[in-house]
Amino acid sequence: MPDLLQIEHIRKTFPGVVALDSVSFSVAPGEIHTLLGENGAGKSTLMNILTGLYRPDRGRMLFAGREVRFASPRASLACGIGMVHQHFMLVPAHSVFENILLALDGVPGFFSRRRFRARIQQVIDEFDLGLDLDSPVWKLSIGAQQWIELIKLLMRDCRLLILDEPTAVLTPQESERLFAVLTRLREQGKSVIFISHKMREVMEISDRVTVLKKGRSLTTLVRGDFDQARLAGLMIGDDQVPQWQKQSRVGDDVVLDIRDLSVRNDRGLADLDSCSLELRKGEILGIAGVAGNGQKALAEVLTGLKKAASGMILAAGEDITHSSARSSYIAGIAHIPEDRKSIGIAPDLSVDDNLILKSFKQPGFRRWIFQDRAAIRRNAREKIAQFAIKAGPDGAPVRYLSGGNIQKVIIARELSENPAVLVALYPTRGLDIGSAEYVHKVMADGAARGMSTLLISEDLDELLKICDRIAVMFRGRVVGCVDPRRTTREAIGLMMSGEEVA
Amino acid sequence: MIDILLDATVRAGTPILFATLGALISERAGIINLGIEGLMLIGALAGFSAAHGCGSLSVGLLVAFVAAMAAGAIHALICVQLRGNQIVSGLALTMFGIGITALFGRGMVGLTIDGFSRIAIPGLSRLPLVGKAFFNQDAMIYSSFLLVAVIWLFFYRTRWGLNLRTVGENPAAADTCGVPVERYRFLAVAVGSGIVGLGGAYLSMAYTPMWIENMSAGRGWIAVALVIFACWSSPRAMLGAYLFGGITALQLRMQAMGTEISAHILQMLPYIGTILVLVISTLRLQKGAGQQPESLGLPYDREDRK
Amino acid sequence: LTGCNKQEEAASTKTAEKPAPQAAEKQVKAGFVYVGPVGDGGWTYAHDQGRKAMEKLPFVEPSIFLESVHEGAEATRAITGLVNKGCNLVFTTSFGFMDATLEVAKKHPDTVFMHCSGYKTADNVGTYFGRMYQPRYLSGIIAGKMTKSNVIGYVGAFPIPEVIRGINAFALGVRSVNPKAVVKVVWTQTWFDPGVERDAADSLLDVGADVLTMHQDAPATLQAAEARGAYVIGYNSDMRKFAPNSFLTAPVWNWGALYTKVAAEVKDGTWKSRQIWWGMDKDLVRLAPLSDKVPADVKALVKEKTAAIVAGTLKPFAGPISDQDGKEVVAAGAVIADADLLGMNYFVAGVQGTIPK
Amino acid sequence: MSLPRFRTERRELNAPLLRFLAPLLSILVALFVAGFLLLAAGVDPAAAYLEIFRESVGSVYGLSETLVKATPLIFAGLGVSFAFRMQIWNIGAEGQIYIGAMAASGVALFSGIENHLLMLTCMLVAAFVCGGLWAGVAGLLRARWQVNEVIVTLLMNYIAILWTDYLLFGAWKDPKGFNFPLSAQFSDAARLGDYFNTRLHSGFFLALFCALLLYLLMERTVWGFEVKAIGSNPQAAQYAGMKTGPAIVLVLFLSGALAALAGFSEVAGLQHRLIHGISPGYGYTAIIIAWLARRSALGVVVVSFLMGILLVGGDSLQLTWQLPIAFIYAFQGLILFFLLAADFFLQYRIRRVAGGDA
Ligand SMILES: Nc1ncnc2c1ncn2[C@@H]1O[C@H](COP(=O)(O)OP(=O)(O)OP(=O)(O)O)[C@@H](O)[C@H]1O
Ligand SMILES: Nc1ncnc2c1ncn2[C@@H]1O[C@H](COP(=O)(O)OP(=O)(O)OP(=O)(O)O)[C@@H](O)[C@H]1O
Ligand SMILES: [Mg+2]
Ligand SMILES: [Mg+2]
Repeated sequence: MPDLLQIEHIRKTFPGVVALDSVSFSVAPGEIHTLLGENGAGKSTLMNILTGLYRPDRGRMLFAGREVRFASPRASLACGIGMVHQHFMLVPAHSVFENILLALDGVPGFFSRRRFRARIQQVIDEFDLGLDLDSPVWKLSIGAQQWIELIKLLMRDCRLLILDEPTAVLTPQESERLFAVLTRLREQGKSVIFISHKMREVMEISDRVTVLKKGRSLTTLVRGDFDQARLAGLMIGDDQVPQWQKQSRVGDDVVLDIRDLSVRNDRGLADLDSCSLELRKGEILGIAGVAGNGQKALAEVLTGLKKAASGMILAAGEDITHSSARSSYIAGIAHIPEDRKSIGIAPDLSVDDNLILKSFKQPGFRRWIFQDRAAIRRNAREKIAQFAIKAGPDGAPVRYLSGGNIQKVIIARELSENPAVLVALYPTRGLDIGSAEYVHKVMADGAARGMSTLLISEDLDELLKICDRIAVMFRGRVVGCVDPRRTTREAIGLMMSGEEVA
Repeated sequence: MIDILLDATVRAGTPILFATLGALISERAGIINLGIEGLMLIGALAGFSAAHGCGSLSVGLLVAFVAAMAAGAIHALICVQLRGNQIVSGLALTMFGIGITALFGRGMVGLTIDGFSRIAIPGLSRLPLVGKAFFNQDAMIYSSFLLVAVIWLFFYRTRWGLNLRTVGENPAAADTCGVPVERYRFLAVAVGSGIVGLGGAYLSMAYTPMWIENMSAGRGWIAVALVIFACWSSPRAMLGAYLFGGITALQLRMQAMGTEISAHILQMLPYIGTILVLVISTLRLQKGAGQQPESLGLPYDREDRK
Repeated sequence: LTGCNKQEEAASTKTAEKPAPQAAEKQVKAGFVYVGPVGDGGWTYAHDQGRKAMEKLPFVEPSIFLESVHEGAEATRAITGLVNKGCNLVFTTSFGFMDATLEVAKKHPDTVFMHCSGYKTADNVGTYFGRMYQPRYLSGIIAGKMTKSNVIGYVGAFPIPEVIRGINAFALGVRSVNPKAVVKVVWTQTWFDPGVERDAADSLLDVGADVLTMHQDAPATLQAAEARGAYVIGYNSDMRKFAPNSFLTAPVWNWGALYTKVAAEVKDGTWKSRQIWWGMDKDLVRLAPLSDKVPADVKALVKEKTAAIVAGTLKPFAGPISDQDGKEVVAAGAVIADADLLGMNYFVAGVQGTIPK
Repeated sequence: MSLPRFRTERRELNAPLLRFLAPLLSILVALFVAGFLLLAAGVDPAAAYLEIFRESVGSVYGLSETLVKATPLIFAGLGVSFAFRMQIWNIGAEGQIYIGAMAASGVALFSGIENHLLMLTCMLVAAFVCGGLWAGVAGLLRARWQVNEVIVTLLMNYIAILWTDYLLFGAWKDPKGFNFPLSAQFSDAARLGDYFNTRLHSGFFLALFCALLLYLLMERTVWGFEVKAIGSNPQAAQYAGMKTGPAIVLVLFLSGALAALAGFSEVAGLQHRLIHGISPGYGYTAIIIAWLARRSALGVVVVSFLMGILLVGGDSLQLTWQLPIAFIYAFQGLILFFLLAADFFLQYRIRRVAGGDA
């Protein structure tokens, strides 16, 4: 059968960066084709070219045997190419209904609200999402927002579906549901381009894998030819994979003591319901739980985004629940936010500047009231090398970086000051395996120095690998704490569904 | 007395209402338009001269609309296609509008036309208090009522309205859904400008049927402020325009009835009042609601990252 | 007439007797600084008509004008620009140009400057203005005769002496024929905003006024009166086409009378710094032809009073005059001095309104 | 077959020289295109530009007038561009100029200080503080309750102007001024010195000094960094431990204070009294300047000077060719349009691509 899509020697440059050097690969009808590559390898750029958002400098694209040149996403949509972007293409102020309606084909100028609501509701019910059609999108969790993006794509009749890291913000359970859908689509003869950094998923779903490195397509492997090690090897190439050893040195002092803490959301429901938890010095405490059981609220109340309704937070014995001490405490802890673009970076400032966003006042970066630009530059060079950040030309705004590299900038900044406490939400989301390993190493090294970490993650493997203790949350409370060395995925899974374990 | 005041309120508020609605459409698509003052003048002159030349008020309105739309298209071209700074382009449009109308309006000074006259709606116009103000007005005022409703319905009940709002909130999202962002933005600015032109035409063809240089006298700037005040919603724009017109009418009547308060202080009332109402309404707003379109003022470049 | 007129007469007689030695005939190149655009249809338009009248004189070179010059610091540069372009006679036509005129005049002693409506002079700076209050008084007589409701509306721009003087003269005219009538004043705080003027006029009609007049540059007050069937008296220029059914008359300017005279003086070298304040006798100010709405007896009365004013026997600001609160400000038999007229800041009896203090 | 299409592509403007030259180049392009308009009006563009140039910088007098004109523009432009740095729209520079003029005049008229330096210092401080507080109101509303600062600053312009009038028509009227809306003239102690027998006064040098100070503050200091960070993303800044609320208030305070210095320098340096209508829209021109200067403090100085040339030179078009003022407004508006268009072609390159849509 001829290929549905064939691209040849695509090149794309941005001012100062060669994002794609020469990329060729093809997608057959009815296959799930995975793109693999380090952060900044050019995966998203390539996909944006496929959907007409970017124009290539050079190269050819053939779709269904015809050479195509997309002037706009409209043109590619017309060909039947749809995409879920790595960064949400949603309107936060609009309702769920409006966001989905916008993506639908064939909505007449004057449309019947009732009919389209029913249609959309049906799909939402089909995925058992329980979304309120009238709720504005900004009120939804990131996971729910990702589902809206997916529904937008699935409700269109596309021949080629592109999914750019859709599972980064989904729970493993949700990912499974997505894969079921993708498999069904494949059976219908549709093609899928799938991007992910999670090897387990890549292994599970891909028919073929193409590895991208530094803007070039290295090789394409067919199912059966690849395994995790081989792919990782190809991706990383001769780059160094950081090595680290976990040495548990949990102290006795309680750095953070949470007692019967309750937090309410905007609808007045309890996100946290008398939740109690202790974090010790030098400990990496993992928080596991099915999405929506209050992990996020916990992080938000600890980092000052939400107020506690009742209960107490003690930091080294001192009550910081309400007092003004709280703000200075919050300023002192490191935090890797979930929503990195909207609260993690100052998008127009350079990478250098973003790396000192928190520490700009420290003596090392200033002389009296003046900034020490040389020291700032030095610091940046150091961090960029350490974390292997693909930073583009000097002084370029951080917003031009790829998703994973933005994440790295945030992590580099947050961990650079030897903080006493780190609250990390999904820190390795969207990072390539090399970088993820490096982040783990930094956390482990931190712990060895006495840093206490609260690690919220949906990746049980990650939790099991790095944590000293895992607390499982259900319905806003901690239902139990387990020692990762003496538990199993299954046991944790049971607890996550609300079963108390003795 | 209240009915008289209401009547004056509606009449004084109408030119501002048209201008606010026009600006609102443009801002909903993400383009700030500070050229309102210039556009009103262009509409006023074009409408007046066409009405004078052809002897037909409806031709005048049409010409006012088209002329202001054409001028607005310059702003649209610069802000949308050329991604220029919207603030500067708008200010330039105002300068241009003031200049060009003064230049071409020389021959029109001192001419007269028969402006729009009142049409009483049988029955309704006899209602106490509101009858005179809302049901015994001229055709342009009735169409402004209609326009408020039509704009609201367009935004919230049609596919095009949804597209347009999305273009102003997140053009990238609209673009990836196949909405032609530039076309929507361009048309929104152009049509919005045309409606602003009608506001100018109301001045020169209904309120004070004549042409004088610079006759909009700052109403365009008030409209710019009222768009924000109205939280980009057309019914609230109506409220804002009438509030402003009302306080102006009230302060003049307070003078006429003989208060001891300084006219300067009375004249501050509309401005202070608008700020106060804005503060109060902001306080009462729910988080997220009534915020400005997220991409207001930002040019859209597909290949740029936000 | 006292004050200025005397000075002026004295000055002119003196110069007539002893012509200046450098009286060599010279061409006049005049420059004008206008505060508004020449197309405003009001104040600046009237001045520009005067300029055109002056340009018809054989010894006057084509003049230069600068329009919409901002009062204040901007004016200095504008005036200097005219001098640098070779103007030997500069007219600055707004009160706000006063400081600038004097400042430039100091640096250019050979140029003649004439500043309209101010009070400061120098060797080469004279001032000029017209006794607009004379036709205002006459128009008041008409208003007083025509009103039925005894409420007359006056749309004022800014509470400056010129406008206040006009209101007072008008009210005195009204009261001279109709002691029961009152003149209600509304300030717009703008020379130029048809919309607000219209609304101000409406607000006066709403409180029962049946005759309106105004001190504004736009004719919106006339339209308001026309729409509501009230009588109206214009200002600046004959604006009757804006209110064909309501128009009664209008006090108007005729600057050409003065500009031609001053140009001739400069040409002859007879010009001397002084404060010109001409009235109806010199035809600088007039009453536009009365419309046929004005009954014959009133017409006759106005004709008679006009003659008296021109002859100098009728002085609008002759006592007894009491102010708004009934306090006597001018005793019977006395006449308000020109200096006091120049800085007038109270309303006479019969005016309802406030002057900011 | 499909029509040839064009597409645009961002250029690299990283070379500092190019970045500096780009605005100048766009001005040249704009002047070239606007030349056709002059041609249409029957004026030889070359002669017109020469005249503009001669009148504005061709003589000591012309240059001094251009600098005089640029002075308030620099102050107000600095104020506006400073707030823009934090993505705060201060549309209220016009009103702040009035407040500054009013405060300075209040001190000059009623303080009775006789020492020259002390008097001027007090006037300056009064203008600075009052202008700052005036704009600070908008800052407070914005920081405390998220009230949109654009509308508040815009509406406060009208209030400031009416307030000035209120005083001028009332309490501050010159007792010897025949009841006209003028304040009394300032004593000599309250006047800034002028130079070279022109109107150029110390206010200009003060403006330059402020520009330098602001440049250092924004580009070099720790606090400037904070302002830029908050401007780029207030949420992230808050997260990084910056106090956005106080910073917003402070930035608007300084922004208003700088604009108010324009009022101070106008009354103390030029007018020597408070008059009705002290600013012919400098506050609005300042917005254009802030943009053209790319928000840079030193850029504001350069652009204000160029704007001074355009405005002073514009008058010469009226003087020499008797072009109506209306034409000059339209001309200046068009220059700005062309400037924006030229700017686009400098930032983007246009490529022709064969073929059309798929
Ligand atoms: N619009 C743009 N402007 C400038 N540079 C860009 C733009 N888009 C991408 N780049 C650059 O192109 C390179 C590739 O980015 P891309 O987003 O394609 O990476 P990616 O493979 O998707 O990485 P990740 O796994 O982190 O998402 C990066 O260095 C990025 O800085
Ligand atoms: N005990 C509960 N009862 C009812 N609703 C709950 C409860 N716990 C959580 N929810 C609801 O689930 C939603 C998601 O909660 P939250 O975002 O805190 O969880 P999360 O696990 O951090 O989500 P995610 O990981 O997807 O971002 C909240 O809006 C909350 O109302
Ligand atoms: Mg990517
Ligand atoms: Mg979660």
